[in-house]
Amino acid sequence: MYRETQIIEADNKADGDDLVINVGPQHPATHGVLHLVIRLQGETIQKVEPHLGYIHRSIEKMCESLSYRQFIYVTSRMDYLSAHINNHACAMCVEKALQLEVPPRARVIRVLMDELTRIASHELWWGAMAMDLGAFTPFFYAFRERETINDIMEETCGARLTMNYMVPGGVMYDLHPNFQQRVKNFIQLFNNKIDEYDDLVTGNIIFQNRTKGVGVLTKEDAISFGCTGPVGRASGVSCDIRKLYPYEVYDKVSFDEIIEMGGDSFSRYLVRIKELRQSIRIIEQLIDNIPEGDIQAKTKAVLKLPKGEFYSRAETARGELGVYIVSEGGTTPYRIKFRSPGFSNLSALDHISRGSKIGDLMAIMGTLDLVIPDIDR
Amino acid sequence: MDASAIIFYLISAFILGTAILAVTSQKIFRSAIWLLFSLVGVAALYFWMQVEFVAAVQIIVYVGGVVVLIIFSIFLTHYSGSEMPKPPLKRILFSLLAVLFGFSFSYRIIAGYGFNAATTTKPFNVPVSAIGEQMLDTKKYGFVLPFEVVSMLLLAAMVGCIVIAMRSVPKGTSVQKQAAPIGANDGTNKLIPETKDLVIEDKS
Amino acid sequence: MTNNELKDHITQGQPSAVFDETGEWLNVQVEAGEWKAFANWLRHDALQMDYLFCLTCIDWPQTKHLMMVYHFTSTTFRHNVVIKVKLDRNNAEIETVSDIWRTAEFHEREVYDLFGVRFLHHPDLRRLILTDDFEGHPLKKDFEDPVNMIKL
Amino acid sequence: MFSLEHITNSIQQWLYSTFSPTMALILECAIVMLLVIGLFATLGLVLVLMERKVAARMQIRLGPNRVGPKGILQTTADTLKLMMKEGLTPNGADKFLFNLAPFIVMIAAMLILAPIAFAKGFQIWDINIGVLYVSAVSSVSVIGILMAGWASNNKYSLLGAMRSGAQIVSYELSAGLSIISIVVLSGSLQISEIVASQQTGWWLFRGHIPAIISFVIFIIAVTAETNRAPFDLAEAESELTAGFHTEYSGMKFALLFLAEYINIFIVCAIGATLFLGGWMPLHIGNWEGFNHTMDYVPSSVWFMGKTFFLIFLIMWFRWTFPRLRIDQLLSLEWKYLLPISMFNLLLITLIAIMGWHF
Repeated sequence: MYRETQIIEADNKADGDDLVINVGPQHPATHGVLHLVIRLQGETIQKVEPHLGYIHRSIEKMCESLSYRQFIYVTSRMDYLSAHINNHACAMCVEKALQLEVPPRARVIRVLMDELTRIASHELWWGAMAMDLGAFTPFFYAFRERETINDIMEETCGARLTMNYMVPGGVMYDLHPNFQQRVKNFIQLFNNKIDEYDDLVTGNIIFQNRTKGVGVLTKEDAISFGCTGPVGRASGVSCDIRKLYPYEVYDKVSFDEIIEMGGDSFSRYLVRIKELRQSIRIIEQLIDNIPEGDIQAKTKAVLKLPKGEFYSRAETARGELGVYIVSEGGTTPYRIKFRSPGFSNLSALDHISRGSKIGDLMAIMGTLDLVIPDIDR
Repeated sequence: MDASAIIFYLISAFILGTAILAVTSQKIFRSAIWLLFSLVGVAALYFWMQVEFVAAVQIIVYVGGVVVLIIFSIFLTHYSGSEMPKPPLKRILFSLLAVLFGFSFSYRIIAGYGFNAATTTKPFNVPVSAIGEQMLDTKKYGFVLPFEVVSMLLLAAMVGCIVIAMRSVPKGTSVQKQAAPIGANDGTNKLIPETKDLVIEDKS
Repeated sequence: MTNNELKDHITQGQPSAVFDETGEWLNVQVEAGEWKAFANWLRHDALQMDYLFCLTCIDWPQTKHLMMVYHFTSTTFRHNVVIKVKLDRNNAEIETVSDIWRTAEFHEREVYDLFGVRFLHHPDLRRLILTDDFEGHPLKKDFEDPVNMIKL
Repeated sequence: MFSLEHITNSIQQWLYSTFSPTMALILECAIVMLLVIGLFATLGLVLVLMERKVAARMQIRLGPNRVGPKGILQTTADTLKLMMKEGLTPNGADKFLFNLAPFIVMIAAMLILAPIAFAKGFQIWDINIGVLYVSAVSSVSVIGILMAGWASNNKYSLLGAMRSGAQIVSYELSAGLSIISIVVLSGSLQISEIVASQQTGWWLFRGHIPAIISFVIFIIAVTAETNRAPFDLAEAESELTAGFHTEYSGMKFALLFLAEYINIFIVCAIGATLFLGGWMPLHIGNWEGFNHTMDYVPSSVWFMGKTFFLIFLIMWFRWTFPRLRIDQLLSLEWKYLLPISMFNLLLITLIAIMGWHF
């Protein structure tokens, strides 16, 4: 059913000097259908009010009528840039409930795929954020490398965006024979490319002026707003689920949790850029050490979860994804809640953008790295 | 009547017509635009008279400066888009009287000046460098004093502008602090009648 | 901190709390009326539960109640606890905690939108995801919308 | 040296010998108008294509390559599309001003073309206050932008217009000051004389470091004046969707778009004239042989080459830098460029008075 977009006009309560602007639902900087009502005094932001739900599909309601094998595929559509990790979190929750032991080969493959997804997601963020700030060229640079990852994914999983590769008990197919070689080639290429990114954007004086000291989120606020992922870590909160609650083989590989203390847009930028190198580090350690063996644990065709409540967390490219399943013992979940990182990160937007300029809002939104289906679900 | 005269009358008609539109327009922004056209017409008149320097200065000062400032200040008003009410009869009457008086006054002055017959040659030919030297000359007919006085006036106006613009942010308070904390913003909870008295701690 | 230690602490702060240890984390059930004071205690007292990482609601039509579920972590001590508050299904009201954990502001709006739980003293309780004129609360079990809903 | 001078002269002689003086003048005007409009159309097509090709090269892609050989007919096709499109006028807009604004911007751009010397003896109007005329008329286009922004009845447009106004008015100062520094060196406002004064060498090289400083400031200021990235705050598509031309479509949009490119061409032509000697070939001191060889290259090639080099420079900026914020933009002008260019002007005056330049 079609509903006309609600355009918010200035209400009578507002100060007469305020200018109310509807940013979105269709706007170049919202990267999707996000509707922000911003109240301006000149160019200074007084208030930002997000209006959500333009692509709300009620995934949680949908999942209530899907079996434990089926519902995982719907979650690819939430945060479509970390589709693997969403699927992974759901599969882990089901495995936790069934107390399934995942074969070692599948564990390593999962981590490899997660990290490749993280790189791809950060690539897209990097290009899109630079474009928000008015630099077009980085977008193409980022897509050049992202395509390589998508090709690798396509070869193994059969899809480029919504992979649906993780299943309860393991992964769906075995790796493509080319996988190892292509990933190695990619890593070799990519290490130089990150330096190129630094040259093009990180060191740029205009870029630094645009992002330093913009949208400062203090550590206390970051915790209070539930900001996780690079947003939380840029404010000095240690919130990397891979370190705090290691899953799969994350406790066996060495990598650093990137923490910056600035809390501003530039810190958020730095965290993601440095995470790219950490992801490469993880992949480098695992790519030659994929154990042989099964890729799936033996499971029944129809999964039945025991009665109870199960919660699993995974670190997506945007932060902590929580999957909360309430089971009544049947073949479908009784209630599923996805604690999406973007939703919490968005809630801090109003707080950190007050008092800054419209241009800053784009820098802030760009570095919050919002994916709208992840927020609306 | 030769081509030159036709051009002159065309330009004059343009200036007068847009000037009348500027004062009779009901929308303030349109008034400014008509004023702009009128001033451009004056510049065209200067070009017609072959005093290019004055024409260029007319455009720089009035079109590029004054009108842009007027438009800026119109942007800052609330009612720039709405139609202004028609002025009362009394005001129209008095303005007509003022126009009449002004017209007769200037007519008398112009009529009293003995114009020379128009010549085909360029009436005067002043190189730009001569204008520049005259402007900064301290001797007879030198304009250095008025020039400096005007620049002082402009400086004062600029300082005044800055002072007015600065007033919106009070001293010592940043805008970030002025923003209301969550829990104390203007969105009152209309859905729930106030049943219990609960003190919400305002930590910020 | 082990579950037993947590239990001891929580019993000091909230003597009427009911515990359930079947799940991964310690489940604590409190009464709706005591919730606000308990929340304040959780956040500011010994446990320092400063990170509310999940806030949701479950509809139980058989027993005619809604269950608010709050997942907490302390970023200093790294212990988790799940708090549950039972609400009357027909007149679901609970005090907001958005002044204690600011992430709750959006999450509570979402729960209000999808379950119809009213959060008292919430600063801006409006529908967040659905349109303002939407009727019903989709995540309730008895919600039927023949127009918008796709049966799977 | 090859020049177009004798062609124009012979056409003029033929006109005056065949028709009465008034008629000849009118015919000359008509020819000039046709030439200018033709030049506009060609420039627009070439510059848009050039921008797309330059952008594509910098972004490791090919750019337009389907319409015509190597895509050179792409912009023609785009122009046709824009002409066919419906020119929408929003409901709440001030229709008269909304429709007038693109023309004001365009007319202002056309007027500035008059005193530019395209080649030796190929100049529409060699007015004695050339550069002053240019900076005067270029200030009219800001009115068109303000008008477009206000009349659209769109808040994005209004904000874009405000930004554009503030930006152009401030950057005009440093652009003007760097123009004046060359005027001080050459001692004339007339374009033909400024070009003639660079017979022995371009001002960029003859004026020591201060001339280079004013050249850099000039390039920065005109990039801002033409609303190009990194100073494209008036359109800032990620902030204000399209700024002052959000509501424009069809031919009216095309006019605004074309005027932007024409303005780039004009400011680069002015820059080439002032700092790089206009149509004057590269001459180095007493190297007779070298200077003589350079003279064989047609003057129009020299002029276009220099202009397009500057245009390329400005395009290069656009595809490399992120956008500035409005307060950073204004503080760059008022706190850095303006004081520097004022001080630089003093230095240049000193050089000119003492005759220190080469």
